[in-house]
Amino acid sequence: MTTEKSNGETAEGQLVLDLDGYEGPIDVLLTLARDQKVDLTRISILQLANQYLAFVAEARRIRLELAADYLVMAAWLAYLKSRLLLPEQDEEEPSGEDLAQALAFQLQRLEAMQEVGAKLVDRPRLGRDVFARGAPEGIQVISRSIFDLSLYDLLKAYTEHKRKEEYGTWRIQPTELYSMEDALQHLSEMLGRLPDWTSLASFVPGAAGDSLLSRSALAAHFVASLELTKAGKLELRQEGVFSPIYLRRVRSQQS
Amino acid sequence: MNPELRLLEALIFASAEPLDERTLADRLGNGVDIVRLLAELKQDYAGRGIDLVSTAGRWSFRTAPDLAEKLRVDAEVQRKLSRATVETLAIIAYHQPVTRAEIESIRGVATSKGTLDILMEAGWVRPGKRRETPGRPLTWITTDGFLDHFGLESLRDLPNLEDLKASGLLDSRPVLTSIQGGAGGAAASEEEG
Amino acid sequence: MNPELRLLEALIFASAEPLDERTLADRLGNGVDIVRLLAELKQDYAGRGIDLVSTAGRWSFRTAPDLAEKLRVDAEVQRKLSRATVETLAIIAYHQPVTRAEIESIRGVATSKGTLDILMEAGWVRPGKRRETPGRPLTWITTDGFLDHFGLESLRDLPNLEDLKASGLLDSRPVLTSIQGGAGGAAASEEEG
Repeated sequence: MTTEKSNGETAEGQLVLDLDGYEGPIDVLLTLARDQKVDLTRISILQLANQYLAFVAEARRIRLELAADYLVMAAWLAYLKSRLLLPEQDEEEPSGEDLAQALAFQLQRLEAMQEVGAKLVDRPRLGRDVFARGAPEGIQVISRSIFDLSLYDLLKAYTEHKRKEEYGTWRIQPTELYSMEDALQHLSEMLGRLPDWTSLASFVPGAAGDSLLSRSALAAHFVASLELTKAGKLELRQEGVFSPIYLRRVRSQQS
Repeated sequence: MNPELRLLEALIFASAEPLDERTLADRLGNGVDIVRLLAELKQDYAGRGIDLVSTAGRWSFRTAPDLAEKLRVDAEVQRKLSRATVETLAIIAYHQPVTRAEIESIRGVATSKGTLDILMEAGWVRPGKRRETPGRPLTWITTDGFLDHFGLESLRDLPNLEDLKASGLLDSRPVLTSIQGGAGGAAASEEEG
Repeated sequence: MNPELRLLEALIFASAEPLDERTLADRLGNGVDIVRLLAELKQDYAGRGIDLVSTAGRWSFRTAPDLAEKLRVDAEVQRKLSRATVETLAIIAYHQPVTRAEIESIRGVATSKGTLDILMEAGWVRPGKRRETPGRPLTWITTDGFLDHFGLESLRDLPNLEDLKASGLLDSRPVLTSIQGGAGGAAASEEEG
């Protein structure tokens, strides 16, 4: 946002607008309230509303772009003003006085936090005003874990991982392996067409060559045949170690 | 000098971290009145260039605060904290456990990036329990490192705590729901987007 | 206590390295009899748990040599964890129960043998139930020790993605990363093969 400087001549109601210095509309209100030079508990909210509306009007006059929340606050204060000036009608809604009090509380609370925040950071601080022993000899607390890792480190590691995940370029490589799922489906489809004991190898597609793909296909079909056997859909037979494996459909289910 | 006091002095002196009373008592052996010994040791150092201090119930030696200026030459230049960061730290310290929405409602603005994460990186705040309200929002609390850094014995020693409590200013509920709703809603959608 | 002696004490205490007399004299200002002051300070600490010692003309505080044994017993070495280990721990924490293959597919790289061992040794993770899928792989979960170490009351108190985004820890700036796909594919084939 731009900064407008008046040449020291601040006419009545004219404001020096430097929005960079503010932390939002409540902060502007607090600054304006301080200008009333009274205890915040006795601040004139009506006067404050007028000051803020003048501030926003000025910002618009010099075509300063105001964030939406500054305008929302202006609209709300205009509403509050009307509630404060007009006789109360609606019993349902909080009265203008209640609203004014709530705003005053909000300002007091923020001011209190700003004050104690300043007091906190002005305290003698470790590493700035007060120093620990420069060369500790390294006695560790017994209960302390020997692994040095803070929650911050852990969360940081996770978020860095997440960022990589969100923005990393993913290239899914074409699968070079015959998957178990495919083998399972292939075998299940073939199941109905099984005449009798058939060797497992004859089911494996692309049997030519011993490429990684065909070897993975064999392995996948083997695991799939075990799964189907476990499910009671298939019978397996093997004469001896390393000899061909035969399979057939479970017949009992048919009869 | 009494041997237990000597060992106590050496233990605290040698440690890279503040030590709690239980650890110290364990190291000194049975039947030692650790509280009395610590008081005695603290007394020994009163008025010297080094103080024996306790933060969050843990004891350490620290240089005397009044020497700050003369020692500071050596200190690394610390990153200056932004207004938003200081305000947020104060709100967490005084209102804890406090949710981000409450922090925003007190400050009247959405929390910008580089506020909570800086406080967390400094080791001063951390997530506390989730609030058992709809949405189960995470709360934020201060750490022992916070007490240590700011030389506070406990959270009860926060400046002006009693005054603020008495005046009711430590109520973190949103007050201007009508206007906060708008600002808060916009902020939330921005965050989630 | 004399102000120069206090400052001298604090200077030596706070320094990460032993300080020579010239440096100390510079810090204390003109016209200070540094030799006399050091002798006086040394005398103050005689018989205590801490000694003021000079080695090669440079001064520092050290714990008294006769206490060495009582201080050494529990000295433990702090171990830093590798990035891979921390990331693995984070993934177990957020995705548990999670199998090793899943960890690898999330991280995009193979997990080295030592990683889970270190996390087990730290007492932060342990094997959970087996997953009822082909191969019945072991899953990994975090322990109570994990919650203890990070000061969490329950796993529900881990900040979720929204919380992390809101706190600024997870920002949305794109980062430059190496191409993940290739590494991931290699890792997967290595594991499954």
